[in-house]
Amino acid sequence: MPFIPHTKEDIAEMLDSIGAESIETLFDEIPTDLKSGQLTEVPPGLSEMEITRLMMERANQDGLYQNFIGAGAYEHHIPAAVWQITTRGEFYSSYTPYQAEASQGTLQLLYEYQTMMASLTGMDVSNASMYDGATALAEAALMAVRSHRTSRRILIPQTVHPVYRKVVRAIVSNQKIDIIELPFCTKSGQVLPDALEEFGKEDFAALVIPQPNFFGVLEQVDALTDWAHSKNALAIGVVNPTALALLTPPGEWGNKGADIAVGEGQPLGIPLSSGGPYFGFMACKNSLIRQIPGRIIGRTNDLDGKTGYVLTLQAREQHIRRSKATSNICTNQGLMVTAATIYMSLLGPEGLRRVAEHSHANTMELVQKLEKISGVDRVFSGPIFHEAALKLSKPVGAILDKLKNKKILAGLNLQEFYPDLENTLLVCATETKTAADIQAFAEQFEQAFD
Amino acid sequence: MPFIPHTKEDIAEMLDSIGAESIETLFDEIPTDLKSGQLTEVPPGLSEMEITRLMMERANQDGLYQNFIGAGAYEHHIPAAVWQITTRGEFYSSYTPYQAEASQGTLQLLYEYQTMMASLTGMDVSNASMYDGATALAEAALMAVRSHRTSRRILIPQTVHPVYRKVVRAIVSNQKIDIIELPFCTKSGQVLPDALEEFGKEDFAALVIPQPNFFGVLEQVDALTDWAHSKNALAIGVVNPTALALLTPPGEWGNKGADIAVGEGQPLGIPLSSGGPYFGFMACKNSLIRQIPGRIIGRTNDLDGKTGYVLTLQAREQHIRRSKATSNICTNQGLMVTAATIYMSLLGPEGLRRVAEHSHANTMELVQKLEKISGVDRVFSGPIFHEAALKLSKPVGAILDKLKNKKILAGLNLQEFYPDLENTLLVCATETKTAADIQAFAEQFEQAFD
Amino acid sequence: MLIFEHARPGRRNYSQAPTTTASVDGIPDHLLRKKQPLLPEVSEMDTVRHYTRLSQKNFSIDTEFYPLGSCTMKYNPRACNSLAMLPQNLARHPLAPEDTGQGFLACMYDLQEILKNITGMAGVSLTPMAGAQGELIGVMMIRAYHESRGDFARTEIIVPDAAHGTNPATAVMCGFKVVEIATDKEGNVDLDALKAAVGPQTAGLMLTNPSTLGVFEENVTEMSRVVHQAGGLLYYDGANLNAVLGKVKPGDMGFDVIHINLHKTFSTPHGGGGPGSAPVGVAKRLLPFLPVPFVTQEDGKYRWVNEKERPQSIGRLSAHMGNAGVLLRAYIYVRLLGKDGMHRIAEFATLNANYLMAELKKAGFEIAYPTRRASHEFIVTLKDIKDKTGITAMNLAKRLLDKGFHAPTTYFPILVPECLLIEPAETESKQTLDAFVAAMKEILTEIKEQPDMVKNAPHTMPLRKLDDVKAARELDLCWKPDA
Amino acid sequence: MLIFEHARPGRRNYSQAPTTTASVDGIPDHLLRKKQPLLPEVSEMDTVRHYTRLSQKNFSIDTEFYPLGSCTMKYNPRACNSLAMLPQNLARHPLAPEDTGQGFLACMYDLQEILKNITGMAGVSLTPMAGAQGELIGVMMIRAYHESRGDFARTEIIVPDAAHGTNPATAVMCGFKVVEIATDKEGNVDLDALKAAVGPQTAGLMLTNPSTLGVFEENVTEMSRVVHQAGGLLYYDGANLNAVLGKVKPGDMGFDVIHINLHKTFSTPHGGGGPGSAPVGVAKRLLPFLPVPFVTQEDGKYRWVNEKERPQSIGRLSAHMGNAGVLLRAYIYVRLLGKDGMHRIAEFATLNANYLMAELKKAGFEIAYPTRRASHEFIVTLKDIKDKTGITAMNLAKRLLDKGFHAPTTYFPILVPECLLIEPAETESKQTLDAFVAAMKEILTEIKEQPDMVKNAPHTMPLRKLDDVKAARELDLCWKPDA
Repeated sequence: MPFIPHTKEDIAEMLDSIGAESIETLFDEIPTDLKSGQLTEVPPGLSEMEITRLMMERANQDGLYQNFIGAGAYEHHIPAAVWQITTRGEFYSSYTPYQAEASQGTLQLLYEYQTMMASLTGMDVSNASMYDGATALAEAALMAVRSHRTSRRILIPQTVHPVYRKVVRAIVSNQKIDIIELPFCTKSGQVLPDALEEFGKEDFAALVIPQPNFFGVLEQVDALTDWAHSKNALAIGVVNPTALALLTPPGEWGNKGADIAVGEGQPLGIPLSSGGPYFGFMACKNSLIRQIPGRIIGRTNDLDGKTGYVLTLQAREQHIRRSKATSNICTNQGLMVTAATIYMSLLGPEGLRRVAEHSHANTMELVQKLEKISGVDRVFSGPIFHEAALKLSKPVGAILDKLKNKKILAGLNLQEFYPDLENTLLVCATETKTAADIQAFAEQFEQAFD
Repeated sequence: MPFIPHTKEDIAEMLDSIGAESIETLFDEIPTDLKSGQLTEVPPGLSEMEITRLMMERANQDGLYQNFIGAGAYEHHIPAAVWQITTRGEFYSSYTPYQAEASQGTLQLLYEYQTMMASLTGMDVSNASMYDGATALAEAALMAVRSHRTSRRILIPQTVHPVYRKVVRAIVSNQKIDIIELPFCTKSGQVLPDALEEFGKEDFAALVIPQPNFFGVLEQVDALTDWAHSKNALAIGVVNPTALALLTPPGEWGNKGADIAVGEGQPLGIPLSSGGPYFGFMACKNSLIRQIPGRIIGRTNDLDGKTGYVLTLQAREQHIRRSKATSNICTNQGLMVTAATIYMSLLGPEGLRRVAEHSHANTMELVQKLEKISGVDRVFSGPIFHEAALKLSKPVGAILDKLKNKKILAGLNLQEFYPDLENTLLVCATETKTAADIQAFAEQFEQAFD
Repeated sequence: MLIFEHARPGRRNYSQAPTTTASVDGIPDHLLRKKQPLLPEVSEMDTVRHYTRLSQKNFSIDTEFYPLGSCTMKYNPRACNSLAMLPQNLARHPLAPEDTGQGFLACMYDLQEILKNITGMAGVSLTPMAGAQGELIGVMMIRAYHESRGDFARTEIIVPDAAHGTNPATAVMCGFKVVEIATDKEGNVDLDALKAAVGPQTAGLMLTNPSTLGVFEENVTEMSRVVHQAGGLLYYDGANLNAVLGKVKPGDMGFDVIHINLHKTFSTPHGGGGPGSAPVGVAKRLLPFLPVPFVTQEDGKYRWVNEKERPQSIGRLSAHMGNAGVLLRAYIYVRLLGKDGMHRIAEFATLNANYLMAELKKAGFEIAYPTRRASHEFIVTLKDIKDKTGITAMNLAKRLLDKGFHAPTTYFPILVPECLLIEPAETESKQTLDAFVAAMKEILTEIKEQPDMVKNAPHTMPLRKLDDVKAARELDLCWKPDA
Repeated sequence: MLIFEHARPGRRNYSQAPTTTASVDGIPDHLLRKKQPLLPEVSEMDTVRHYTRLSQKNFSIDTEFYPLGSCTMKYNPRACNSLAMLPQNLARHPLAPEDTGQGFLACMYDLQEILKNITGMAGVSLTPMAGAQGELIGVMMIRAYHESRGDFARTEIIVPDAAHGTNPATAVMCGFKVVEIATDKEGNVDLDALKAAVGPQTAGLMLTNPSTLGVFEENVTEMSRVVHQAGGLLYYDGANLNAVLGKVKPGDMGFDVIHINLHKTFSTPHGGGGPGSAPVGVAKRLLPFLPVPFVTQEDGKYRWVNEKERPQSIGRLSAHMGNAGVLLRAYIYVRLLGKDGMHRIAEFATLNANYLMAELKKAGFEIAYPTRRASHEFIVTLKDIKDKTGITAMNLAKRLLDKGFHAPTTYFPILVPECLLIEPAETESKQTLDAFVAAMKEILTEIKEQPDMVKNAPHTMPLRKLDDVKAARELDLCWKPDA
């Protein structure tokens, strides 16, 4: 009986106290005809030694690759301290900090996280995190609609992560909100503010602005933000947190700054892990604070006047407001945020900036090397951050396969998401790549290209 | 400046307080002609990301093998909880528990360890550990000589781990103690009590009794213990702690039990790690307690009468007794013992017994399969525990090499330690080996043997 | 002290960043940040020390008994963590080709199959990232089902008044109107009220069973019949699956869709509030609507099924495939348990709950539904105590902290006044339960003899009782350097 | 509560042992154990919870400032641990062939070379498993050297009276007679006494420099000349190497043999009292005597050198090659530091010590050697305070615990009465030192105003002051179930 500590004597004494003959008796309120039999498809239990062997075999089957795929999930160095501290039992195995006095560790950490994220995004306040970047954007759209009151339209450029757009659509369409996708300039890879007028004719609640966008291209965020505001709509930034160490934060875009900033927190110390768990971040202006979904931590005092931290603004939440809540969300991604907070503390402003710089410089170096190969060209003319789209004169699939056989994942075939972008490769080389790695990639690529 | 938190302002303020012009000034008591220049051979510092890459490359260069070598260091399953708890900062980065009130974690754990080891060995008391099994045996020999007072001779069978014998010799010979090596029966692989009389003619302080011995063979511990006692000498058991879950503990050998039990603690949750850090254990009868070297924890009370734990019997130790101490030892292997204590708690008596049983059964199964190959035979007739010597009709070296190429480490070439044991292989299959592993080994072995 | 207060301008942790700066040529100057963000300027040791100390201020399963009702705080085996964090598992990019992740996909496929079997459902998707998202996805499928049949009239979701707040909130997020129905004296849903509530406007019923009152819904078969007859579907909130795992399958009770909180029943870590993971299972008629991606197997090869193959799918609800790392932990847990272990979860969770209920009753506490069996949880009400002494459920909860126990859930379910919802989970020993009963008895005595001790609790925590009202009124959500 | 007190007969942790029993056929019945050992019968959760809670009762570098003199409690980088524990490093059998460990051996070889360079020695062996074993091995080499020259008359080892107890204890373990020499008023070894002590009976001098008094031995060159002229060798106890690393090399000071405490200068974890690791370095004339094995490199291949190649070696002092895992951690640390970082260790350790000394002096504490520079540590004496108030160094030490600081080393070195040996290490920030000074000032005030508060300290630890005398008189070293 793995993980069950009861001895025979314990069981007998407990049944005796209850006054029940057997454990089965305790299920006597379940109608007999509903009782199920054996769980035939569940295999017999393994010892920890056996499952360790199995999991190691499966992990070795998958192996380790040199990864040059970005596309919304980025490989960065994660300091050893991050997960050694995060997986301490007191963080790992605690629940939502409902009993504040017995949860100051988690609560203070979340307050620190909110402070860091608000500053990184240049916004007034941050919540304590969302499920992931995609759902954070969906929640931002809902928030914008709640705030706008008259329009149920959201403008989203096609330069936003394609899956984010799907997720937003899946979630907000339940509430009869329209998603209007905006085209991008196929030359610069950006949404051109000049091209937006036709979409602004009708009222809209918000314009989503990615920075960088899915192609790694930097958008004209100031003009886009000001345009949205000129139409009485909110500006929602979708940003990469590593980039924010380097780039103007959403709170400073245009004349008044974006109203909501969201994004995928994964680059901040979260391993790639086949896609999750990650966390979404969400920050906004003070004026929107009562519309924000998810958990929020506030600073307060105890009976003796000492500083402490509690869950606050719970009146927005489902466990109080039920059907009138701002969202049905009842968790944050606590453990991921624990890791991210420790990551940001270990890196500091200068460290995170260097990570951003080297990720960018490495990608530029890789792109320059690849561009030298005849038949390889940059697709977009817009400035980029740490990711670039390359047009190949040959089929991408075959080249990806060849490099895969050399244990290199060479990038993403953009056509999977953009049918018009034929034979286009999206590549990213973060700070984890050495000059030798980049050289090896370029050489293998050239060979594969021949 | 890795790991140095000083800002420029900090440095200036600190020098100002000291009244020194520069940090270099603080070294002005060092004669100028002694000052060394740059450390030319130390390479420039690496970031954690860079050293991670280097260490992973080196680890991958070494790879992972199916290991069938035992010979004093055994591969057992180590529960994930063991090192996750052991490497918690509060255990990992604390010092010797000199301030008992701020070290109850380590102290209580060590008291629990002492209790477990005393019971496992069947002795009255245990110390808080030694460097490793070999030095524990050397210290036991010194202890025996201190206790015996008249003889400075120690009898050690050649069935004791060959390196242990070297270590004992290197350490005790400084104190003019003679080590007499006892031959073993080449048929049974045991020390025969009947053959000892000639060695017992002269006074000796102790007889060392390995169980199992280096060949995995079980010695006639009762007769050997009684023989030593009949000569007014101490009996020192050198035992495998996993085996003790199954075998009669030294405290119950013969009529009066062995006087000292030592051994290598590695099988209790310590990874093989190329040979260390491990820990030695040492337990003894009450009568010898004031002769025992190393740290000892005692239970006591605090001012309010609450139970607590402290370092005790420190009057034996070098920091008090200086040149009159029982040993120069001033540490135990605290972290290793932390792991071992957690390991023993997770396994419990039944768990550890099953580990011993399966290790034994697996080795027996492997031996039976290998014996079926013509030209492979058991060397010794004595009963064994979880390790066996096999005589091959072909050169061992070549076979080991062939299996190595199949990622199997097939065992130890005994001739490295016993020149007379030509083409003899010492093999061990612990509970970590599956039936498929054993089958694969046997098949590869048979192929290599052809 | 906040991490920011350990900082000094210019302090750096040199090992954790590239050793040099690098050029950002190509990024126009006006897009570059002018002022550095407020991240702490501290050393590695500062960070390790600060967060290690902070962690010690938390109660957790690894340190305390945590009988938090409806949360299923059971032991989180350490191997689940270390194996989910094998380097290959951590390094795999979500967009890496499927043939570089066959080992990982095999785990996901196996998990889907096991979840199907234990719930009695026809299909499972692992994508939901939390219980509430599982609910949302489930209700979206109900909506998609009706609409696929051209039935746009079903605008209502029925929810018992005892339900978790997520149920009504989810229904609203999904564009439905919520119809609450009452609970009867015995803790069952009022069947007559249900019958009166259903109709052609009914999209479905969301039900937690055993309910949040800690009792098995005895009329579930009849409820199922009523809702189905009205053309509605049945949603099973898996929050309390722990109580009946291996005893009864939601599929056999007639449920059409279910979510399973892996962070409850399958012991993935709660992590101070997430990440969760809540796979959804569906009956055959809802199969076309399952969210993508999920794993299929053909000729021993595993691959993702996407929207191209499932045109009716409600689509994608996360950027990738859900919380892979949580799913791996759950998979490892399930394999450690095995079939027999799986059956024992509900048995011993129920044994522990009923024992604790019996002992607390003997100790003088009032049980909210004394005639019923406890499922894996039960409710104590302090209404009488409050009326007589002014001591509230919250006072008692705080006092328990002083005695080294996390408090049970308080003031939920809302319909029981001054309630404590107590769930001991199967991994706790009788000794621990006995110690908890002893502490509860002590508090009963204190209520009589030292009521202020209870009213002013906690006394031994890092802080005394915190002021929630001030927190909400004088919002302080971010630290300011000059504040 | 002890782990045994959580146990119940028959309780088991099913996941952590083979799922079945197995036959022990072939083992004679009389060799089998009859009564099961007293190992705890507890669940995995019991174990995790118990030891997690226990850990929280420890002070540690990861949680508190730990200015324990002579112990060099610096930050232990987390990467050193995780990289030393890579699966391949953990799985390697000590007797595995050398060609399956070239990556590991490369690390060991590199470490040997770096240690040679920083100490100015000709050869290094990594085998010693702790400082005291390093000393033993060092003194064994001195002995072997003299004996190899047919000189059996050298029976004495000279040790300053301020030395660590391990020095005289080691000399005795090695069969030598110990001659103690006095310290002068300024904290240097009395040079005249040394001159008087040396002679044809002198095997060598063991010296810690900077000394245990926290000052640099100013006459070290002359001492070296005196001892060498008498035919003795010089042993450098590396306990305080941290203070001079990169500033002066023991080899340049004339030392013939040295041990280096990796758990001090190179930040391997102290682990509650071990494992340590203390490589020995030797000058050219001692090379033949180095303990085996050590690593050599030929044509890019690494291999162990053993006793066959080194017939004069003092032999083997551990079952394998020493504490490989500790050596890996030190190697990683050294590579993280690099050349510049290595130079900065001594600089900032010395800066911190001198700053703390200056501030404590200003605060009113008496410094034992006020005219000297502090090395990386220094001594405060409470003799005057004790004479006037009865408050002892131990009282102050215990009171510091209440204030969240580990106590300095007390009552060592023995020749300074009521002393505190304070070593802040280079990884602590000025802020932390300032906080420590503030706490020391508070205690000074308390000594005047609330002396009982200091005398009866600690007050905030899990326990109050423990009774050492009872512990030694009424020995209780093992728990007994029926006691």
